[in-house]
Amino acid sequence: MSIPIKLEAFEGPLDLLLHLIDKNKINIYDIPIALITEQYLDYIRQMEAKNLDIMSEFLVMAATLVKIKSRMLLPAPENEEEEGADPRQELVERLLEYKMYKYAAEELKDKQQDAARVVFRAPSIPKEILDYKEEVPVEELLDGLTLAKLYEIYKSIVKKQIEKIDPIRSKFGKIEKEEVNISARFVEIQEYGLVHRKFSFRELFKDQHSRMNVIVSFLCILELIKIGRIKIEQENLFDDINIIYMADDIIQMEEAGF
Amino acid sequence: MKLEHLEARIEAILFSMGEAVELSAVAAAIGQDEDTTRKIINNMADKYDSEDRGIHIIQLDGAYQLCTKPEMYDTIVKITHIPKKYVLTDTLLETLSIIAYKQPITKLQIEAIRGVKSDHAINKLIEYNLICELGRLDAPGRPLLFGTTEEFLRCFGLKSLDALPAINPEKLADFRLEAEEELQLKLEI
Amino acid sequence: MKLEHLEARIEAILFSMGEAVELSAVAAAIGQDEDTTRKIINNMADKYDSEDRGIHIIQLDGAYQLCTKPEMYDTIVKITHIPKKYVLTDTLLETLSIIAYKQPITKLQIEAIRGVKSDHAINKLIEYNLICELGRLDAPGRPLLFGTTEEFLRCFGLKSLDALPAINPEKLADFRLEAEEELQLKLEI
Repeated sequence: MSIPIKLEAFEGPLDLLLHLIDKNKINIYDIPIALITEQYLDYIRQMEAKNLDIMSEFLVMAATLVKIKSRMLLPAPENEEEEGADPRQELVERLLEYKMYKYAAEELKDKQQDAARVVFRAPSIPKEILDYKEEVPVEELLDGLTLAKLYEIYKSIVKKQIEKIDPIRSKFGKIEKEEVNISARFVEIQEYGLVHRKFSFRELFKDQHSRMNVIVSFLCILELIKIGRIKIEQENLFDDINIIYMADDIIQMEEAGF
Repeated sequence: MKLEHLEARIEAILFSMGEAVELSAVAAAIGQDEDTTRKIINNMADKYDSEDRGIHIIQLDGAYQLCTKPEMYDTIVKITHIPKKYVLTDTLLETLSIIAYKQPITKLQIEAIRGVKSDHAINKLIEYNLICELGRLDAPGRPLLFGTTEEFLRCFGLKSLDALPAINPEKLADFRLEAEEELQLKLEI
Repeated sequence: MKLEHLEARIEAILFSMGEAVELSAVAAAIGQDEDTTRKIINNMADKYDSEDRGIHIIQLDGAYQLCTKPEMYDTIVKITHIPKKYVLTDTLLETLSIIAYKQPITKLQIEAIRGVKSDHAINKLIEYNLICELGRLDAPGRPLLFGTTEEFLRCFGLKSLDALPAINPEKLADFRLEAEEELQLKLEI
C-alpha cells in the first residue's frame, strides 16, 4: 500500500508513527506492531535518501518496531512473574508524551494568533537620561562573599577538572602533524648525491623514517631519474637499490619542472 | 501623594519605557511599596478597560507593559504597516512547547522527546528571542539548559508560565480510559 | 459608531505610531471627516489633562502626537536610574575564583579549567573592576594575562595576594617541584 503524503510533512519518526496509528484508527495502547511496521517500512522505502541524518532517525524507529515485533513473536518465558512486560510499553510512553506536546503546540499556535493583534511601542526615554551610566558598587557585588567561600568554589572547580580527565585517553601520546617540504627534500637528496656519488636508497633515511618522508623522498628519486640526473642499479633481487648521482650541480624543483 | 498623581506617574513610566517594567521598579520609582503599587496598577487596569481607551496594561510574569487592545488591530493596520510577526513552523512550535512545559531542559532531552535532532529549531527560537539559555546542567559535559523568555509570554499573550494552556484534561482522561479498557482486555485473556 | 469607540481608536493609533500623525491620516483611519476628527481629538485632549493621566496629546503643525506630560520628567529619570541589585552569578564567581587563585592567568587557561568559553564572564568581571589585565604572556599570540584588582583586595581586606588562602599545600609543593625542574632544564641547555 502507498501513503500519499510527502515525507517532509512529518516532524520525525514519532510523528510518522502517530500518523499511521491515526490513519488505521487504532488505539495507541494497542498498536498492531506487524501492520504498522509494514506501513512504516513502506514509507521509508519511498523516502528520498537525501538527508542521511533524517533518514537514520526514521531507520532507528523502524528497527525499534521490528525489534518489538520479533519480541512479540517469541513465546513469553513461562515463569514470567512480572505481568504486563509488554514490549510495546516504552514506545507507547514515548508516543503519548510526544502526542501531548504536539497537542500543546497547536494550542500555543492559537494563542499566538490572538496575541499578535496587539501593538507595542518602542521606548522613548530621552537620550540624556539613558546615557547616564551608573558605577557598579563593588562592595555590594561581593556582599556575602567571603574568601573561604571563594576558595570552596575554586576547590570544587579543581576537583571537577581532575575528575574530568579520562584515565585512558589522557595516557595517549601526542599526535603531531609533520611537515615535509618536497622542494627542500629535492635539493637535500641532490646535495647528498653530490658528496657521496653512489649510495643506497636506505641511506637516505638514516635519521628520518616517517612514512611521509619516505614517500616524498621516493617521489624525488623518481623525478631525478626521469630528468636523467641519477640512475639506479640493483645487482640481485631484494638487494639494496644503489643510486648513482651523475650531475655536477644541483637544480631547484622549479627548474626541473617538477 | 494623591492616588491620581501616582496613577499618572505609572502611566508615564509604562508609556516612556515601552518595554515591560518590573513591579519592583515601578514601586521604587513612585516611592510606594509593591503591594500598594500592585493595587494601583490593578485599579488603572480597570480604567483602561473602559471603551474610550485604545490601550491597556498587560502583565508579564510580574512586570507590566502598555499595549494596544487586540480589537484595535484593524484600525492600526489601516494607518500603518504592522510588521508581520514571524510565522512559527510546526517544527518550531513543537520544540517551543516542549521547552515551555519542561523548562529548564537540555537539547538532548528535547531531542529524546521529539525523536529528531533539534539544533536548528533551538537556534531559530533563540534568534527569535523566544527561548534563552538558563545556565548549565551540573552533569557530564555541562549541557546548556533552555527556558522561555519574556518575549515568549508576550508573543503568546500569557501572563506567566502558569497561564500556559493546560494540556486538554478531556483528552488526557480519554487516554486514561483507553488504557484501563486495555488492561481489562489483558486480564480477560 | 459610538464616540467612545472612535476615541479608543485614535488613542491606539497615536500610541502605536509613536511619532506625530497628520490629522488627515487619523481621519481616514477612523473613517470620519477631518472636522469631526479634530473635534474628537480636542475632546480627548481635555480628558488627558485630568490629573490621573501621565500622557497627553500635543499638536504639532496639524499633526498629533502622544507624549508624557512635562511634569513626569523626574519620575522617568527615577525609573531609568533605579539602583540595580548587583550580584555575582555562579559563572562569574567560578571565573573569579580561578583568576584569584591562579593569577596571572590567560583566558585560554581559564577556559581549560572551566571547560567552557569564558569571554562574557571575563568581560563582566573587568566591567565590575574585580579583575584587570596584567600584561601579556610571552608566548605565541602574546595572550593577555588577567589578575585581581586592588579593589578586589580592598574588599576582602587583603594586604596582598599572599594573604589568599593557600591552595592545597601538597599541590603547591608539586607545582614548585615542577617549576624547579623546568628551571634546571633551562639552565642545562
